[in-house]
Amino acid sequence: MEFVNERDSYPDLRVDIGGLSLRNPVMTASGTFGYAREFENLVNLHRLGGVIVKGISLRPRAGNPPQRIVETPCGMLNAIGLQNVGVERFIAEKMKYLKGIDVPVIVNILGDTVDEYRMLTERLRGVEGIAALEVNISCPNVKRGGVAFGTVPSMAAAVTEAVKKAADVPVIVKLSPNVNDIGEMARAVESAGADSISLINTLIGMAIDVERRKPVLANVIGGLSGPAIKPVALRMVYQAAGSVNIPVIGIGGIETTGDALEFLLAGATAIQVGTANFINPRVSEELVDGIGEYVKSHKLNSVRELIGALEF
Amino acid sequence: MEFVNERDSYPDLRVDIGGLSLRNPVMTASGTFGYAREFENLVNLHRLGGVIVKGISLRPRAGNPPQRIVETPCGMLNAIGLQNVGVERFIAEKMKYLKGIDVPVIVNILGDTVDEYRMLTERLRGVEGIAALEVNISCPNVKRGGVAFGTVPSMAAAVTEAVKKAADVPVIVKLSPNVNDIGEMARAVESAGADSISLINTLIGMAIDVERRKPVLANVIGGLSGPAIKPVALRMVYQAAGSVNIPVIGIGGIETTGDALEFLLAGATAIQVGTANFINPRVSEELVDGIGEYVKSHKLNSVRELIGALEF
Amino acid sequence: MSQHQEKARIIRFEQLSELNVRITLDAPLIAASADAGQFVMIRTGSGQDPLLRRPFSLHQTSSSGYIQIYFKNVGRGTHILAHTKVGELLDVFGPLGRGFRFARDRAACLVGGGLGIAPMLFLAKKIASSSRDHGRDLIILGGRSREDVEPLVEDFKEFGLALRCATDDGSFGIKGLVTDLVKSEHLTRDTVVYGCGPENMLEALNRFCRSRGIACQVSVESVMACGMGACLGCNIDAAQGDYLHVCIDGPVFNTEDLAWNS
Amino acid sequence: MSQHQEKARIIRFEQLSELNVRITLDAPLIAASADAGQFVMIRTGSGQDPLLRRPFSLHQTSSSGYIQIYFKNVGRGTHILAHTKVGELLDVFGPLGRGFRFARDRAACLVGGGLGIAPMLFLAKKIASSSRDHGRDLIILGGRSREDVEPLVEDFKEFGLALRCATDDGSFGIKGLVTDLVKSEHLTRDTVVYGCGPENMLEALNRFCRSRGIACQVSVESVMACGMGACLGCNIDAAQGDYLHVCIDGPVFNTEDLAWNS
Ligand SMILES: Cc1cc2nc3c(=O)[nH]c(=O)nc-3n(C[C@H](O)[C@H](O)[C@H](O)COP(=O)(O)OP(=O)(O)OC[C@H]3O[C@@H](n4cnc5c(N)ncnc54)[C@H](O)[C@@H]3O)c2cc1C
Ligand SMILES: Cc1cc2nc3c(=O)[nH]c(=O)nc-3n(C[C@H](O)[C@H](O)[C@H](O)COP(=O)(O)OP(=O)(O)OC[C@H]3O[C@@H](n4cnc5c(N)ncnc54)[C@H](O)[C@@H]3O)c2cc1C
Ligand SMILES: Cc1cc2nc3c(=O)[nH]c(=O)nc-3n(C[C@H](O)[C@H](O)[C@H](O)COP(=O)(O)O)c2cc1C
Ligand SMILES: Cc1cc2nc3c(=O)[nH]c(=O)nc-3n(C[C@H](O)[C@H](O)[C@H](O)COP(=O)(O)O)c2cc1C
Ligand code: FES
Ligand code: FES
Repeated sequence: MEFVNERDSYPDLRVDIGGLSLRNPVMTASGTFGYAREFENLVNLHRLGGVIVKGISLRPRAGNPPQRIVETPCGMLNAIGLQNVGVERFIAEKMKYLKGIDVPVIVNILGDTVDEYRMLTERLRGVEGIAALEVNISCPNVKRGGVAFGTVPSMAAAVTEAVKKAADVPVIVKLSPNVNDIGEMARAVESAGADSISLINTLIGMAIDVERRKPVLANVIGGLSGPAIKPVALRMVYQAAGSVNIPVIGIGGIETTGDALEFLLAGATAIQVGTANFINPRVSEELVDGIGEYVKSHKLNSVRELIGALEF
Repeated sequence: MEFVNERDSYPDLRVDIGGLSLRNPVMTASGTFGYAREFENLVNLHRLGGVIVKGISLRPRAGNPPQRIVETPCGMLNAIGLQNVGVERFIAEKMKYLKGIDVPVIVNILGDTVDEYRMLTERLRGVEGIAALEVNISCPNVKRGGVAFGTVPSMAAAVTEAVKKAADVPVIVKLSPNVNDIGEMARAVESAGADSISLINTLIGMAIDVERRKPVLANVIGGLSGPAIKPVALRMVYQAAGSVNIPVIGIGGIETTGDALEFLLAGATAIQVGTANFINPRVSEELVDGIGEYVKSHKLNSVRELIGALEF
Repeated sequence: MSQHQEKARIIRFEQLSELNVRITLDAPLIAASADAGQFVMIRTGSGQDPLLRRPFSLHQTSSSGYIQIYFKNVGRGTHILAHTKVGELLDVFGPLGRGFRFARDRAACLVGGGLGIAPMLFLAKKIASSSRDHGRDLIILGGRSREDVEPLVEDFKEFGLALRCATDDGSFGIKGLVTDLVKSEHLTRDTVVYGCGPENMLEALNRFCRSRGIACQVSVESVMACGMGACLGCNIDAAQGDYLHVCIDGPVFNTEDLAWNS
Repeated sequence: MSQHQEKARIIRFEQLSELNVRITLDAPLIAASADAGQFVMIRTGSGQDPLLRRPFSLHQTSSSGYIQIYFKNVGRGTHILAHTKVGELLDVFGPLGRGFRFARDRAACLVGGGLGIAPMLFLAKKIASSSRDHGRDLIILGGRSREDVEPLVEDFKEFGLALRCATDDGSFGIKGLVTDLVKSEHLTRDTVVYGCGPENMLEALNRFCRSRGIACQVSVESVMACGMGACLGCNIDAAQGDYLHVCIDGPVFNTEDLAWNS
């Protein structure tokens, strides 16, 4: 542990995402890192900046029928359908392990109504070991005919406000990329009190089996992730960071140190690694090393000098 | 030529896209096939369903400074900046060749204002050899602070109406994918009189050179195309086809026969091949063959049986 | 459950038939902790496309730290693997999943069809090396034709267990299905059938075993992204309703825990 | 302008230094129509990533239908090419662009720096085979160190033209830049300088030639998607303002047609 601390102190990789201090900017994205325990043999969890767990809802969800995933060019589609154990079992079973690991644990939450988000937040109040909440607003609002919260500024703001009011930890709002003006969405949740924003969630995509003449996914449509979406994610992070004053967390197709640095330069204060965890379970730790090397070899005082440091 | 006609008659690949009959559903996308002549050594142009030429504006445009393109995972970003010779030189120089080739020539048009689209259409009226117009509405509306026509239903409708009123050939409106609700956009241009719609144009993306700490593209942002975007394009074509009664033309990452078939099954009446022309200049002709093989081996009466024939 | 990510060197490359390949890899950490029926996830290329790892059953492990996979070239990923060469490194991650639950005190009937033969060698080895009477143990292998079965028979014979073979076209063993052989054997109620193969074979096996009240474990497939319970992408219908996940609840399941179409 | 898309077999593979490779391909249609200074677009992988073809100058063609490229392993595409083997097929498309405009009645000074040596062999061959007095023709080659130059020298010597070499570290030829050699030669006003190499070398060449009123043609690079004038992605700043396109207006330009930074 001493060795680890020494190594973590230089290069200085610490960042602050709206009231939450991280030892470095590398986190793992919701739904791609299980409840962290799955990776304990492969990654030194305490070396990561943070871990975001699989999205949790008020009640358990079975998710969609198979087939849930399909590979696409440099990417994958998933239609997991927000399968999760529900908040009660999450607290009873998963938090026991999570509160014991030396890394900030961020709980990703989702709901069908503003009220569900609120109740979920209230239930998570005071639970030991939760460093922050990440609000997934790419979910259909059942009261508004299934339009995703994350595509209408006023609905995104309403969720943000409800969660923020009930929460006792910093609130990250995770934006949907399936919108025309990401800056507008970013401003809406900032005004509603978000401590930081993370983006992007998956783009909506589809695949068809031409022999069976059926959609590959039982759910017909699914979320596109992986390297394929990186250019879109980077552009949106750049635009979002230019639109708000709260910290921005970059997500989308990050696999290499170069990818992570692109997001920091575009204005992200931290990043999350998603699909790449499947391809290389060690990737998040490798990115911590890689960013450290860059900071050292470019003789920077800290990684913070890179944030938004794009030149024109 | 006799041999060619024979071969074209069976399998029956003919499709109709809003008043324009094509011998098969394979066209080449605007900006990726030059003015067709560039490919004359490599492709039997008369075997294609149609050719869409590089976007034309009222006045010549120099386009963006270099660097204009960059490769991304399974895709590329371009920021050509709509470089073109302008409508006068287009008619004087390019149409001479184009009117002589035995394939429907579709002229892609673009403008800064609704009025420019109208004037352009008027100038193209009666020009011999133009089979249809394709209206690129992914351009910034200078009168509305640079918001793209294609992202606001009323602006898209206004352009469509202006072009439709002035045109003497069928009008295809090419939709932008950078919107939340593609079905809404499709309905807006259908109501405004579009004979068919084509989609998708490029997704907006970005890339950063982490050593130089600069955007790779001089224009900072660019349009993402290629296999990477196929899942998004397919989903949007599926949603658009479900939203309108006019024919839909599918575009986005099509490279193989399987890709083309996916779009037809999703509801496209025809398809356009874009970036793949750069990778395999012969690809469009190969797709005509491939679709023909599928129609034959699956004993279909015509390719039209595939359109929207998705089962659930 | 200890898992390892290794850069494993290709030690041996065997083209067993036109499309079937067997690769031996030096992966000591995985070899040391693997059990029959478990699988590994292999990165087939070095680039970003194909993006996802591909799952392969452990065909065999050795005490010298080698693991073997046996696979068919069916698509992009396996095409790349089928064109690797001795000396190259593959990124392998495993062992993963729950393997066969070998019932030491009960007769074993191993049934492998086509590529489903892959995990059976590992299981046969395990059973053969267990100190008990093997008089009632039996291995049944099948495939479309000779080339799917014959190249593997010598390896199975080494264990000295009874062995029967079947091919669809009769070019090796009896002409027929592995399930025909299973039915023709007089399996006692205390036998455990261990199966792996195409879906319709597993369905037939399930129907047969259920009708006779014989316990049956099968290794099933699904599309996978992570192979380790993180993505939740590999679900299959459970008997109870709801879902099970092939990569962590399986790939080997008791047939009564799964929902069967027929 | 006839262009061809060929599946070209690799006939010979030469590792000329740690990173520099020369590949000979059987591409008779391209070989038959190519000119010095033109280039080809090569698909480096069979999958969708890397997506775009990569441009390479024609290093040489032969009457037996072979073409050669000489390149450095600098990234993903060239890495794949640097790991191909004799007998494999590459998808090659060309010849493309406008090559050097060889002025038959004027003295020629060929200047190749680093990988810029690639197109110079083709040009030297063309000049050497033109029936005229070669007494005033000259080839100047340079690179960082010996390995960038020496492996190619024998091929150039065959033509019997005067040859000078320079390396940055002095490990081969004089210690210095190719432009130092150019300056030290007493080039007459009617000489045409033909150059290819890194940007700063071309800039120095341009400055020198302009100051002496000597005509200069250079082969330049840019990122390319199509290589054939269809994408308009390969623009560079023109002297007149506006842009030129490397793939169709070049890659060889008269230096006075380009906008130079210095
Ligand atoms: C636990 C497990 C163990 C397996 N063990 C073996 C083995 O020992 N030997 C063997 O030959 N194969 C095995 N498979 C199947 C093997 O994973 C697939 O053949 C392989 O993933 C195909 O990859 P590809 O890129 O070549 O094919 P693709 O181009 O991806 O697809 C070709 C075909 O293979 C199917 N396929 C693709 N991915 C998978 C997948 N993850 N699982 C199942 N089918 C898939 C596709 O639907 C398609 O029909 C196993 C699968 C699982 C889940
Ligand atoms: C007309 C022309 C002729 C050329 N002839 C030769 C030749 O004979 N020998 C040779 O070694 N190289 C030549 N090049 C350069 C060669 O095309 C690049 O080295 C190659 O594309 C790099 O591909 P990569 O995938 O290995 O590198 P990448 O991983 O794509 O990039 C590695 C580096 O190469 C640069 N690069 C990438 N693509 C290009 C490109 N299209 N043009 C220029 N630079 C690029 C990148 O900016 C980066 O710095 C030529 C380029 C042009 C335009
Ligand atoms: C299998 C899978 C499951 C996911 N589940 C969730 C989730 O529960 N909540 C959430 O906010 N995002 C979820 N995501 C989205 C990711 O967190 C991330 O935003 C997205 O995948 C883009 O990043 P990537 O390209 O690095 O994967 C999921 C993604 C995948 C691939
Ligand atoms: C280099 C380039 C230039 C393009 N120029 C135009 C254009 O002028 N007008 C237009 O409507 N679309 C243009 N497009 C978009 C394509 O026509 C097509 O919609 C898009 O590339 C998606 O298809 P693809 O993935 O098959 O390339 C261009 C695309 C590229 C790559
Ligand atoms: S493959 Fe990811 S959970 Fe099973
Ligand atoms: S590379 Fe496409 S126009 Fe030059």
